[in-house]
Amino acid sequence: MNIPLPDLTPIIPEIIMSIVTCALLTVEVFVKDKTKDFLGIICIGTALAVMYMIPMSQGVTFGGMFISDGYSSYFKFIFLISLILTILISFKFIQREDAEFGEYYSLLMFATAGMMIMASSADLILLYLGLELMALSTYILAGIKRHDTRSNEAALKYFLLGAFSSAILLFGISLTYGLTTSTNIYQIAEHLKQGETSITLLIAMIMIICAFAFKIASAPFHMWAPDVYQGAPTSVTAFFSVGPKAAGFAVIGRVFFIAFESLQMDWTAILIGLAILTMAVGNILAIVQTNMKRMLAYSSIAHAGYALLGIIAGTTEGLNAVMTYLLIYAFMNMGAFAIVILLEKGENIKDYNGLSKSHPLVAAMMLVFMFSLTGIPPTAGFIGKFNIFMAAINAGYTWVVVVAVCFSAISAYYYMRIVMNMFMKPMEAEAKIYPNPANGAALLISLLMVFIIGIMPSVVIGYTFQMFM
Amino acid sequence: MTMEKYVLIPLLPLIGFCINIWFGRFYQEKAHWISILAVLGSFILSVITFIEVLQGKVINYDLYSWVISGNFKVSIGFLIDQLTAIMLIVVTSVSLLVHIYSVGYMHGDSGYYRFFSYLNLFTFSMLMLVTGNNLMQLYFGWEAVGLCSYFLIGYYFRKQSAADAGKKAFIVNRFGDFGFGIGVFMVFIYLETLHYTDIFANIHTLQGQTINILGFEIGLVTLIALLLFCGAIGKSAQLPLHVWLADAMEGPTPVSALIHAATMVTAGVFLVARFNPLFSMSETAMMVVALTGAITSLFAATIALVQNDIKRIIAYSTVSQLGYMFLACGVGAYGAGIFHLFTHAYFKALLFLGAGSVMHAMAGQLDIQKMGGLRKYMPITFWTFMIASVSIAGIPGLAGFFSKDEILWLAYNAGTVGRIVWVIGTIVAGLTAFYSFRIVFLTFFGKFKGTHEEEHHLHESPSSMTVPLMILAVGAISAGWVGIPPLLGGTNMIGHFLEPVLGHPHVHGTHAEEWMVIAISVVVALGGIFTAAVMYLWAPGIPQLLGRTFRSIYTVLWNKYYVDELYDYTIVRPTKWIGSRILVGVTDGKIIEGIVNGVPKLIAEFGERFRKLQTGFLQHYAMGMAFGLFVILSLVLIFVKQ
Amino acid sequence: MQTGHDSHADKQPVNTIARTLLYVPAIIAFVYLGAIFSVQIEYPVLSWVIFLPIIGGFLIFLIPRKHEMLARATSLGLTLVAFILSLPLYINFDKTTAKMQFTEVHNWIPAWGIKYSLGVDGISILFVLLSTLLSILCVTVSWTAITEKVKEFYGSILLIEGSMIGVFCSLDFFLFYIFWEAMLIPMYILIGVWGGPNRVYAAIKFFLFTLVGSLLMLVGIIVSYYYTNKSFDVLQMMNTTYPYTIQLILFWAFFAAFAVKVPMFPVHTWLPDAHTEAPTAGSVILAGILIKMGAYGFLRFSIPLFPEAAKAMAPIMIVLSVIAIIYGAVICLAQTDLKRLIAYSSVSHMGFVTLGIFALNMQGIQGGILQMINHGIVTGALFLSVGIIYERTHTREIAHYGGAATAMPVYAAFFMIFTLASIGLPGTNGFIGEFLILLGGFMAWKLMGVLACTGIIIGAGYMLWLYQKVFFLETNPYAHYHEDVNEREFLTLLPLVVLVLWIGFYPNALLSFMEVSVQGLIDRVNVSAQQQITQNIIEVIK
Amino acid sequence: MLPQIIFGYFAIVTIVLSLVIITRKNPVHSVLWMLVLFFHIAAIYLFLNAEFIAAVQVILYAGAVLVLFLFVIMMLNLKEELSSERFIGEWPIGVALGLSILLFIFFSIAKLAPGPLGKFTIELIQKETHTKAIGKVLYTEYILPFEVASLILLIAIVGAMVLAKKRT
Amino acid sequence: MVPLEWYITLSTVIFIIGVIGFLIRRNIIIMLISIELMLNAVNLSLVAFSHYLQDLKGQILVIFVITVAAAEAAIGLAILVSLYRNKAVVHTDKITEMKG
Repeated sequence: MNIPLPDLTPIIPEIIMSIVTCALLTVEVFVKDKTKDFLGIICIGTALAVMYMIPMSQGVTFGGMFISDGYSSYFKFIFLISLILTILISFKFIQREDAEFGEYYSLLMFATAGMMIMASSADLILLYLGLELMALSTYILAGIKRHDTRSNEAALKYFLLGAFSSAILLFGISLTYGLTTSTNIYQIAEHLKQGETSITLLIAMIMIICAFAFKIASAPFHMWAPDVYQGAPTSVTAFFSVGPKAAGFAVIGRVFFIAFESLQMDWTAILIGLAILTMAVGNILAIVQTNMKRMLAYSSIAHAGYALLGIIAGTTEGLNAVMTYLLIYAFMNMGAFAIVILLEKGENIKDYNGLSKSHPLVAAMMLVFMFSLTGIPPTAGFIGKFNIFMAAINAGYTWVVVVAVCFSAISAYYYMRIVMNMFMKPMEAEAKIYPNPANGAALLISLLMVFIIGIMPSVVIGYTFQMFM
Repeated sequence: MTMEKYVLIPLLPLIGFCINIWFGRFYQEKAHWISILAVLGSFILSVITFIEVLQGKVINYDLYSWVISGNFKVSIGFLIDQLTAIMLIVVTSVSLLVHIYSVGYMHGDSGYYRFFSYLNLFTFSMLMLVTGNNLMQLYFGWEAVGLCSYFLIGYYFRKQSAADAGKKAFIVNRFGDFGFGIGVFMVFIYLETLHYTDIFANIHTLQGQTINILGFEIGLVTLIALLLFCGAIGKSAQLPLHVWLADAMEGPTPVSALIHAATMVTAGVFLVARFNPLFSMSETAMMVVALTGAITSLFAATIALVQNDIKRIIAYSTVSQLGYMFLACGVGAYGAGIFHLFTHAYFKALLFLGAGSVMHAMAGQLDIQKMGGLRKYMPITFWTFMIASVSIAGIPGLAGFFSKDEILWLAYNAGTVGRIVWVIGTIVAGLTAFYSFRIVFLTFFGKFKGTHEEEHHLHESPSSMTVPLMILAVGAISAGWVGIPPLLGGTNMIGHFLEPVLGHPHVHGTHAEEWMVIAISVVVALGGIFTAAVMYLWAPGIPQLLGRTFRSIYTVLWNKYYVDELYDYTIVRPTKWIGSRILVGVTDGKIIEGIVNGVPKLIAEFGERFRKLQTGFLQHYAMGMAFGLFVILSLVLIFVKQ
Repeated sequence: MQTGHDSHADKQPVNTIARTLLYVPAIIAFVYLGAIFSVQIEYPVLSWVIFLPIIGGFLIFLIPRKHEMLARATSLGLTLVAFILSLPLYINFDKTTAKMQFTEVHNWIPAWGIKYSLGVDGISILFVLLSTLLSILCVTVSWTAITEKVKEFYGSILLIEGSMIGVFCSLDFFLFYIFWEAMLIPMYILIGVWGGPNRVYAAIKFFLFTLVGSLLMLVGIIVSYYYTNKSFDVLQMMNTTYPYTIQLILFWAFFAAFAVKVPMFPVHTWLPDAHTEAPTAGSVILAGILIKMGAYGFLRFSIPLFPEAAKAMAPIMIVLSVIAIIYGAVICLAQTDLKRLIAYSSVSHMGFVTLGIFALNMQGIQGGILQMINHGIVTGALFLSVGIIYERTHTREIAHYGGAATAMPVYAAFFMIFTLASIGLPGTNGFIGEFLILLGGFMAWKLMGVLACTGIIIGAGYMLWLYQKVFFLETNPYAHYHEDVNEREFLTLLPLVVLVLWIGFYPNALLSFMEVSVQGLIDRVNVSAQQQITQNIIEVIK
Repeated sequence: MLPQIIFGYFAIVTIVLSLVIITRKNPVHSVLWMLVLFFHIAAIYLFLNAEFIAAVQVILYAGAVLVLFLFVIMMLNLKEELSSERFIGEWPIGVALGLSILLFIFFSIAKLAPGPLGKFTIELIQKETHTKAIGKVLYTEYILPFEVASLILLIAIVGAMVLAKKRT
Repeated sequence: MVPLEWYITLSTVIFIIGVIGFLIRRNIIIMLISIELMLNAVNLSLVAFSHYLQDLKGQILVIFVITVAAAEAAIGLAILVSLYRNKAVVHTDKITEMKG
């Protein structure tokens, strides 16, 4: 039997990621070196190489199952950037946290590979597997501080709820399959265009929505997020708040824009509800938090709500806005987490009191990130929100934007509280910081990007990353 | 020297002000030189100008465009006609004398240079007021004299009462200006100009137009006239805005003489006279002016009867005399009004300066009940004061007689309203004579009623004070001679002089009637003097007896009809109460701030509530997810079914 | 009769004035030469004026912490240079055209059709000049008052200056919004870090209030973007006729932002807190320029973009303005805090401004613009003055003052001039502005004009009351005035006095700048209203 | 009729077994009942002509996964388990939620409209044998998911090691 | 012939029983078992669909699901073990350290 070798060009990035990761796992065993920094450096190198390769590896392969197009490439950039930044802020931190295993970097790499597969998959089966690849890695990462009960708790909650949600996803996929005899999203779309909408299909779609909403931590499927973000090591939290969320959006875009295109009316209505609820829950609960990581968790829930507006718009413009938003969010959120990591004690919001007196530069950077998260120009956060709002308004969802804007104003309150603590409250105790070049680099990159995108948004916006249709 | 001459009239005092306020500190005690020279310059120029005007020249000259906004164009400019010329003379001459007087009076005061610079500023403002050729510049001067009045009333700012009085004067005037300002707007809206010449040229177009206010059709002319009159009421301390003038006596006495007797307070009369074409077009407005003047004059005169503060009595007398002037204007006798303004300036300034001289001797004592017999110690003051009192009382031959008599005669001629105000005017003449001589008798006659130290301190004032007194005394005697009625062999020069601006009222009474009017007023005045003599020289027990007999009337008069209290309880306190209780306490404090702080609090409260849902209990999270699934399913299915 | 001699207190300022006067020719010469120089060389004026302070503000952060004096001097130098650089605007401005001048257009974000587009016309030019001037004074007044985090303070001031000027010059809505919001950051810090005891509350209140308003405007901007054929170009928007209902909605969306900034009646409560708690320089900027941005927004955007809506909504705006005038004035009577009183007086004065603007006639709008400048000068000056005395006494309670005129006569004179300007005495700038506004307001709606006039009465009431309590009466034993104004403070206040009187006696110098532009604005309102009527008639016929 | 009866038997047994599994107090019992359930499900697979799946079900689930479960259960101390509550306090809510969702799905299944028929008829599969047919599809069309699945298993190994390793 | 709906109904019922088990049991192991139950239910429906649609994709997916289920079980139990080492609990209501 003659089995032709499929075209591997489009999938080279993922292949490289996987191979390097496997190699790392092997090499790590034989290295007696005390620090495992070099593993991280290899990962960054790989990630950079992959980023370099992505634009060259466009195409469709594996019988239309795997698509590398502008859309997926952009998302892969986001994943890789978040990976690089995460590794940069992890170096000394995981030593401090006593969680330095060689597997740490491998798991980050695997998770990223999973996300990349998710972004590229045009088949629900591949999508499911990519999702599980990512999810299983992240479950482990959440619990990698295995001697810490909080980390255990985070991992357990994340795992159980994640498994629950993927079971729901599977149920949805199986129903979809039953109704269309297909798992390829393009074929599903084609089939759905012909027939009329059945209620079963709606149920299937709703189940898929719920599962994806879990991944992007959209209310009411968000409840894992605060606990997991709080319990997981901070560097992993930073990764969680960007990577898996972006991956969730990648698949939401792919699945709903293509497979369920004919049901757009329905999923838009559902997503509007989810988006508003998400923004409400994220912003309102963030206000009452006293733990920094937890507050950032709710903030990231809120941001998922804003990003959903782009999906709701239902246009290419909206989708591009979401992508830009997530990229910008990656920088500003990573920056904020980098500062949490920089501090010896950065978990409690009170730890930031009077930071501007002891470490003015750190405080100033945190200020920039906080304003960016609020969405105040000339920071990148504003461009992201503006972009999303433009898309949503253009699609006619002005009232949703007005709601979003109101919640955005609420969000200013808790971000400003951090600024307030840093600049306007008296110092309680001299904050100790652990500066190191890698963390510094991560901060510098984030800061620069926040400003560059804020002032010259042309570097990220205006390109249209069309999906392969 | 063409037009610059006229510009220099107000400008010289301004320059004097600028120099003194900036550099006065360097030469403290010599500050008066600059001020006096500046005013002297103005005075000389005014006289020259007056002579030019006498020759028939009328100057209307724009210096520069002040405000241009669309069709709203106003200049800083000068209109010098007969009316202005008279005012120039009054203002600069009295001002000059008061300046000189102040050298002695204010000697040794810590704010000596400051006082003179204020006086200069006032002279500048008053000159701007009278020389302006448009309403806006009038308004400028109007407010600026008010400001100087504020400064000078509150000159002894360390004293609570002085500071309060200055503030009160300013704010009460603002009430008048409120109407005045609206009047200005109305003029502009309907005539599209604020320049006098254009206004008077187009004023006939307003005839017959009406405006609807709260359902009442009101003649436009009447409305505008009355609104402008509001300003006059405030500035000239007429009812119901008279309350500030008595308190204004907290200022140094020269100030009272200059601002609160001779010049500033007469600005209202000047305004009405200036707008005589407008007022004359509305009978209603005229009637209001006349009655306001008459009632005020009576009202103030009655208060003056019982007061003991020498300056306050003179102040109420001023209010009363200003009422007289309005009375004149109201019956169309603008010339007579201005004539009275002219004479009043001298005798009233003299009264004040005389009172100042007395105070100087009495070390600030103001209560006439504690004086007495000063005639012996300060003869010049006594005689000049006496002349002024005789003049104001309207004894024939002196200034006051001629102007007052003309007013009464013209009022007598002006229909029903005229008769009414004539009666009031005549009564007031008697009251005036009474209270003027009450001061004279209590102060200069009898025995000294003060303490021994005070008596020891009594002395005549320095020559810088007495010389102006004497000059003013000359004015108080002779100022009236420019308006001797034909009946008494004169020609009423001033009346004819002002005719081009103010017109001349129609007189249809007979000579006999005119004789009668004169006779009645003279008899009443003499009666007033006689009564005063009886009560305060020959039978000093009577006043107390009367006071006890008519206790309630006495109390009302002593408390100035309780007008201050009325305003306090109806305007000042309610406004403050609304400010502090309603606005700060309720609207801002409870409602707006309640919402502003309440919404975040509510959101945080929500947060605290919803936070409880995040129990940390795994199953609850899963149930949340299941519940979300359930809700979405149910909503979508219900929606699809429909 | 005469109060006691206290020549000692009187003698002391003599030297100060004498010495100060020596500086005046130097300053005049400096400005004169600077003007000559800046007019001669060619440069993009607006960009320089905006970005010199902004870049300078960032550079100041690089100065080592211990060199406080260097930070002060640098910021003074930068503000001075910015002022000099802005002078060509005044000198070279063509008063005969309503077109934008000194325009700079570059592509910025082509994807959204956003341009870096700057320019000034008669409406905005004065605000640029006012901003550059007041910034200098903000630096000098804080010279000794700020001793902590000096470079951050001056950096913030410079950042605010640049952004404010940016707001007034932007001809692209996106650019406008960037500057509009960007200014919040340094302002928030300024109030929150160097402010009074209740500063944190005030800062966050200011921030949230403004943010809520601006965000609604943001939605409005985006909506109008799509109605303008995807363009943020303000000039293009001005030539677009939006459907009437859209105009109404957008008008209110913009209202949210501008009314909060002004602040108009129901949304004014951030202002007393922010003004009161901010450091002197912050109050000056807030009162002097920042709150003008709201009224400027009405003029630049709300009215020309949505003329029919503006015309239809003018009665509501006028009523709100009149409420603000009276409300702000009456509430002043109940204040016990020096800065709070002046802050509430701003509410009243800005009520006049909006009244004038929505009178929608020449006098009203010109008066409104002039009054904004006046209010900037006068209230700025009042806050500067309060700052000067606060530095000595460290109290804001009016009851703790009294008799300051005895101890600080020169200062008292300055304060008196500003007080008088504030209550609109003729001869000061305040009079011209208020007169024109009231005239315009009266022409538009007589009753409201009359009611607005009452604000002037009450205005005199509270300002004179304040003046009396602080300066008159016997010296309060609790207040330690130490000494009269020194040279630096004298020179800080002097330019404002000059402006007060200059505008008071020769307002045409400024009115002539705006005449043509305002006429254009009024034409826009009237013509489009005409069109609307025609349209309605056509619809009826159909 | 016979197929229906047989299906009925298996259906009832699987449902009952499921209920039993989730209600046992002792996890060991649950796991053992699970074993029975897996066999029944495997039987249904056979019924549906999926022999290979049935085999995988038995080998992998029954053989590997359940053994893993048992290992872990034995590691943990179960004494406490037997004496404590088995359900959470709010169990009725959970049940109600589950049942209402079930209701919705029931409601929709009645209107199930299956997709178009594919090419793998029963005859074709029987001709090729099930295993081979699956293998062909798996190793050609689904080779990429297959590789990804291998990564997942790798992660499972790594993860289990990282997490369950004793502290060094 | 048994109709497809019967299989799907059966699968749904088992799935929901799994859901209910997950929602109401305190014991983490039983929750894991409930998840396995849910996955089995999905498998059942997939195989049924596959059979009735004459298409093998469903069965391919089943194989992957089984693989993933095994991996999940391994990781889940590993997490449980590491938790048990630190805290000696297997009940969800004992692990509520983080909340709010």
